[in-house]
Amino acid sequence: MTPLEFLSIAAAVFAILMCGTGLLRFNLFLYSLQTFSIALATIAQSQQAKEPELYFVAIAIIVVKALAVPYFLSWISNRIDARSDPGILIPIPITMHAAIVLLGISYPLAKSLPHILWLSDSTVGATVAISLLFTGTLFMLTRRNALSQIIGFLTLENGIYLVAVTCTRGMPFIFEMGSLLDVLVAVMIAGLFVFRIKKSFEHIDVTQLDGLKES
Amino acid sequence: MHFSAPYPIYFGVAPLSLFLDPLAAIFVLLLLTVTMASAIFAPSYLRHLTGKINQSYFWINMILFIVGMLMVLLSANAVTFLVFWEIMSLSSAALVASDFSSHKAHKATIIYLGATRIATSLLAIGFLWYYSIFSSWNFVDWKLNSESLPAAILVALGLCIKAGIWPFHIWLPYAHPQAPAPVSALMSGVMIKVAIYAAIRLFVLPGSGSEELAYLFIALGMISALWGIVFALIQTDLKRLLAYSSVENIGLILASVGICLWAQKTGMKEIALISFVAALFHSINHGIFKSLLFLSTGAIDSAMHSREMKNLGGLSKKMPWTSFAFLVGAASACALPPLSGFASKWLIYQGFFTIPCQWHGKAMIGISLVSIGLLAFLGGLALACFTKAFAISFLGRPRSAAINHAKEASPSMLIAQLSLTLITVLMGLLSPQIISFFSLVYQSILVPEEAAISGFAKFVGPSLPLLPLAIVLTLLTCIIYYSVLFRKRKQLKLSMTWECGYGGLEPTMQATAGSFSHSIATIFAPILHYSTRFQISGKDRRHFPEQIQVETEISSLLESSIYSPIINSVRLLSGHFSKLQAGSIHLYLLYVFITLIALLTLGAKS
Amino acid sequence: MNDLIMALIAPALIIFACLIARSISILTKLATGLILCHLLVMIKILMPLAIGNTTFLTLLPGFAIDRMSALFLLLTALIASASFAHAQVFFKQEETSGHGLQTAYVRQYYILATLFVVAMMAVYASDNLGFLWISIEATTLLSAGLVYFHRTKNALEATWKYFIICSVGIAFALLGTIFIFASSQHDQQIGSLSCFELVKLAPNLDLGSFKIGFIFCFLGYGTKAGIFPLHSWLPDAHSEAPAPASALLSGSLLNCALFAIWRIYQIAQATGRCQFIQDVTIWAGAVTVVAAALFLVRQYGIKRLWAYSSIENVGLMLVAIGLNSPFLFFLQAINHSLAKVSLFLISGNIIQSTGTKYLKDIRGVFRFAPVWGIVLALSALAVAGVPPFGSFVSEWMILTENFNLKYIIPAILIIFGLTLTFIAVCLHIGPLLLGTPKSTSKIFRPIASSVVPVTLLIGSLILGLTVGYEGLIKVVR
Amino acid sequence: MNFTEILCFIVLFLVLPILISGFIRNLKARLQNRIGSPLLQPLYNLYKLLQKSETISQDASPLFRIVPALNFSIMLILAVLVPWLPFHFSLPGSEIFLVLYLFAAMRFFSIIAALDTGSPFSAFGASREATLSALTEPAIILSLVALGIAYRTSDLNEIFSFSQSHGLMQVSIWLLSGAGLFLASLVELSRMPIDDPTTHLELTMVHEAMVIENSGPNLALIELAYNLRLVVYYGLSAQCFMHALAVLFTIDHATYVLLSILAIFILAFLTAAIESFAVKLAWRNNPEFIAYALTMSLLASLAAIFQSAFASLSLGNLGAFL
Repeated sequence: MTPLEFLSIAAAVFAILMCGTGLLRFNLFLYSLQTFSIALATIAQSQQAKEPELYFVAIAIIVVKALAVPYFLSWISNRIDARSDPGILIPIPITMHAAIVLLGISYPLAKSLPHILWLSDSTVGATVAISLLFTGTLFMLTRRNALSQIIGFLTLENGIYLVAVTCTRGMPFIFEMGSLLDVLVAVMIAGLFVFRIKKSFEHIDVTQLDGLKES
Repeated sequence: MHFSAPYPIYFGVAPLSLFLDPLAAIFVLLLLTVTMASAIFAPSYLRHLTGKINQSYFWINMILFIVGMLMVLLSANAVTFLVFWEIMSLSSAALVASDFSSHKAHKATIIYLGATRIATSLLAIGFLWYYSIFSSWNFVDWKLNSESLPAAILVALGLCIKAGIWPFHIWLPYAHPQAPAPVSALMSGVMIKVAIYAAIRLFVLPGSGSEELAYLFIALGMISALWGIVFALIQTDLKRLLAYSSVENIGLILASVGICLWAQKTGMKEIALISFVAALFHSINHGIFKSLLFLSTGAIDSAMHSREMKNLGGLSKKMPWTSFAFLVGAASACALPPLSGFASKWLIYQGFFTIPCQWHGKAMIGISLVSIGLLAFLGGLALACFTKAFAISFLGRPRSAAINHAKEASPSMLIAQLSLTLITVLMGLLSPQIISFFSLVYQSILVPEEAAISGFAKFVGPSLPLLPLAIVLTLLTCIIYYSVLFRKRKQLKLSMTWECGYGGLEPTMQATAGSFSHSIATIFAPILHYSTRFQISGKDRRHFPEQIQVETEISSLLESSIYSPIINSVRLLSGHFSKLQAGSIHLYLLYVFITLIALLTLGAKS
Repeated sequence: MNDLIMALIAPALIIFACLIARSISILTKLATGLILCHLLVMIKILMPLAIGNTTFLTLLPGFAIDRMSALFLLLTALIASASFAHAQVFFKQEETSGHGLQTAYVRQYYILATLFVVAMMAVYASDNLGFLWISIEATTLLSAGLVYFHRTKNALEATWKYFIICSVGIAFALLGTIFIFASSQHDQQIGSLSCFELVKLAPNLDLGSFKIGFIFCFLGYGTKAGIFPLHSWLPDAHSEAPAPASALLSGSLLNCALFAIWRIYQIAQATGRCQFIQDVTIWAGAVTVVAAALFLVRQYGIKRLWAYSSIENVGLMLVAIGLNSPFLFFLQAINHSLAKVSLFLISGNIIQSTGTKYLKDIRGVFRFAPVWGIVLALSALAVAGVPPFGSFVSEWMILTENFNLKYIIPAILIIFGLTLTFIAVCLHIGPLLLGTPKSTSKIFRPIASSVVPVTLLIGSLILGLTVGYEGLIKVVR
Repeated sequence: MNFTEILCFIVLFLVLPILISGFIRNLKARLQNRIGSPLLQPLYNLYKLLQKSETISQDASPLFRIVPALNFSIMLILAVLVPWLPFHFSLPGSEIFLVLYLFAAMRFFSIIAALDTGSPFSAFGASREATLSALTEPAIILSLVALGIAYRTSDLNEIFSFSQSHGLMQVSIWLLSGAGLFLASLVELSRMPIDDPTTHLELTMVHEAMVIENSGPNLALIELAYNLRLVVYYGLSAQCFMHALAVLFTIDHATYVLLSILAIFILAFLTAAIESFAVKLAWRNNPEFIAYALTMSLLASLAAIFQSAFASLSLGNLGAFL
């Protein structure tokens, strides 16, 4: 098992664990860990692929996505006094089990991707990336808290990033940085809107945002 | 005559190009005649609608409407046609809605817009189909063969909607009555003929004919004729009555076009010629006399502010000239010789009649026999319908007090009506000449065999001596009237209408529009959903009723059992559909993922 | 480089003006003036590209303009000018009607709108798929603030949905971009994200991963464009935004997203093995048209009506893209933009003067505001594809092309959808135009408030009467 | 048409209408064991009416007095155009559809005149007249069209020209058409099973109710026109039967003329008999009666089609065919 594989699997496990709890703080913490693992995986990849610029990307990820974003979100959750997310549709523990099942499904899916997409040892990386996509999706679909949705979205984003890292031979640097900046701004704006929602509706339960619909 | 616009004016795929051949010229002539009459009529007619109708709105739309029709008649390619077709439809819809505050007008406009849009869509599909076969937008290049038949049928259905053919006529009795009278005259007189014109141009002029289209046209035409006249008969609103009568006439015209197509297909040159001329002539005639009737109704409307026959009666004394014009129009609509309506109806009969005379076997003989019987029946019904329309509104005693203040229409309105009256009479009297002229048109476009033409000319001349007939009839009537009745006018005693000795015959005791048509309506009760409700009140209700109330109710079978269910199911479908947009962000996200999975699955399969 | 600076001066000045201007009226006037200058500058820069002999203009590494982008850039500049110019009337009325309009809000609006326009222009100008993606993401981030302008609960809800759903969608587009990049690394190449290079490389691309990339991009940008069933955010956002912003969203943002799809579709066409992709695009377009029409039948809000009609037009443009006809795509886009912007702006006027956006509460527009009524009716007809307006021509050409390529069922679906739309629109705006008005509603600044819509409408009319196949195809090739 | 024939025609034209209606009246009376009025009673009536002054409703329009004159002149023209006698003027325009629409014109005007006074009674009559005529029109037209098909022309003069023709089919066409015409004419003329001309309960009448407001010379013209119409219709159906006869036997022209006139009287006799022995049908049963007329005419048309389909088939080779 290469370090890349190990770190990827760690990221997937953190993401799955994240599904298992409704506590926002804990979610954020796990998300942070997951992003850390991905950043480290990036470094591992950069060593393997001899692409020094990935170091910068990794550092940027650690600073922005693993530290700043979780900190910002937890600050918001403190400010608006949102501690936990009861979830909808299915109970939280079952979400976690579903995420595990999805991880299992991800492997054959990753295998079935066109061969070009994975480098010599990145089947595991691709599996984890797909699993992160699934987990993020699942998270967004089963949580009712606006902050949770942001976390879900970030997890999804991580999955996409992992695809970029593991399945291609280096995306252009400027593109990586640009997308990172976009994510940062998106989270900032989303955070602002969460404040607004709290202020206008006195809750941040997105299931209750259903005033606009057909008849 | 061809005209193509210089380059900058272009409709995307085809240039604006126009052409004028004798066929178009005839319809243009009709359009111009009716336009002239309507234009003379309109200013003083609009006076009674001041405050309801915005003059500039009316005139702008009117001009657009007329220009639209003119250009449709002249257009040489499908795109030009469709563009002006739509302008024509929309401006006429705007005119139907010209009384902004009337709810009936809203409803009529929306039904009309819906119908006309569906017509346009069918035309669009048909035209595109044609184009994909012939790679040309020019009508001249479009043939009628087995390959283009589906396209032709689609176009035909579109035209049928616009023409107001059963079962697509639903919009017509809503829209025509709601429009101001000059507009109704144009809509009923010309606009629906434009559809017939298009049918002739697209299906008859290629010359090859088609049995399928022919059967379609004959069936739909005859059914709409029957349906239209039956509904016309039971109407109590004059304009609705006229509108339904348009359905009847347009049905007859379409049936004639159908025979023409059939005859072309089977090579019966003479029958093709007869029925072509019949369709053309009846289009023109109906255009003129129906416009006349609508204008006269407009004159009543402007004098009385009502077109409901229950408020009319005895108008002939107040409005003698208008009533004269209406009488001539009504007589022409009943195809009474020697008026123009008869001449064209006669040709339609001849078209059907010649088939069994010249052809053996095949279903067409049966169809033509049934059609002749039906035509006669329709004639009888039309007679009942128009005698009712004329007599109930113009004769008898006034049914409402407003009639006592009614005045004859203004000179300009009368000029419009009387000039159309004159045309109707003249076209009847000169019908042999007109018919041979129309047959020349057919010849010039299609070049059928010489024999057919000459035989035709020989056969029309002696059979339709309408001019001598009219002269003899007038002379005889004058002589008899003078010798028997006129001399005795001095001894004439006026007294009240006989009232069985009860005394005091109220105007309300006269026959009403409903009661006059009751006995026929009961025959057609199933398709009319005709029902009568009696309410008799008083102590001894049977022998000494204090009050009797009779209400008749009709509703269209088509509307209640076909159109409403369709519309409701679309609404229901849309209702179910809009549940997709339930406001839940989770649901929306789910759609995204489901779509993703669906696309990926599809992608993996292909 | 000079061109780039020149193009950015006016937006920069607007932002500067926003920061210093003290009153709303000065701000709006300055912004209007500047955006018109911007339009002139854009015309000056882009005309040689759009109709002249120049075919290519590189601004920066990764940013280049070809003929199609030039055309769309001009369209964006035009729509932006229209929206800004009308915003002057809009904010003036908003101010006088006593809704408590704060200068800060207007300031914020103008800054965001200007940046939004710049971001949209970046979309057209970017040659690199990555920059394309970033620009589109930026449009989402910037326009979210525009949607939230009214600060109502509904506006917030619409913004949130818009934001989340589009972000997720765009994330998928990112994934798609990565896949496309990966597909270009086939045969040990370095890989590229440049559209122009990708088109050249197309035959060497790995088809499997390209297909996956296309699907993800299609889905992602499709979410942004409002393809059924990814459109869910669109009616909410378009109807809750203030009228000038709705106009921008509908008139140019949708084009942006579709432009992104078109860029990728171009690559797909260049691969030469894209039957599936073509089928998906055309069918998705046709289904979108029909779905939008069905949504239109039962509708309660005037701007929601136009939002669904935008979805329908997106469907049509998608079909045009699928037919591989950039010319038709642009034609449909410009026709739709002109008419729809006019429609949104005039509806905004009506909403302001009646104080309600519910169809059932607005009556008698013809009576109390004949000019608006006529413009509304004509624009609605123009949008519904009625001749002699431009949309008719482009729709007709799209249908013709469909028949030529034997996509007959989609064509019939489209015609069905258009018919239903027309009927539904008539059903909804008929009573709105006719009838007796309520006493409270009255027209304001009849001339100023109709200048922009009328101008756009005339544009649409001219397009309808003069566009010829030969003529414009010359321009685009 | 030679001079004798013209003279004959004029005489018959003047005499027959009066005679036939007088004959029917008298015969009916006799069948009911009454002596009855003299044969020329209708003439006396007419004379009396013409002498009288006229009373009309104050609500009537000028049309009310013009219509009888107009209708009478239409009837005169019809009497010349329709070949109801074995000899006729060879005028242009004796054409099935023209003739039928001239009849329709009469009906049109009489309905209008009936509604003119605003009398509810005449309106009843008018409404019924309109209904009945709509129902009978197909029967009449199809009867004539059947003949038209058989002779391949729509000119009545040509159809009814005295030409020897053979064939079982033709006999049946003539017979069926004649029967159809006769039944339809009973309806058209408001005769017995449909309408009782002698009753004076207004609510059951058709024709009599329509003219309830007319009096004096006005009424005289209407009566005259009615009598003429009766003779024309009967003459036409008599001609049909005669042609059937002529096909079977060889008759010379003079005999044929006499037989034709006799046939009209036979039809009149039939009418009188029906009116004495049958009862008036309830209004709602009238369509059933009319249906018989229509059936006859449809059968005639079918026969005509068959005849043209098997043109060669005649009485002689029928056996071979069978």
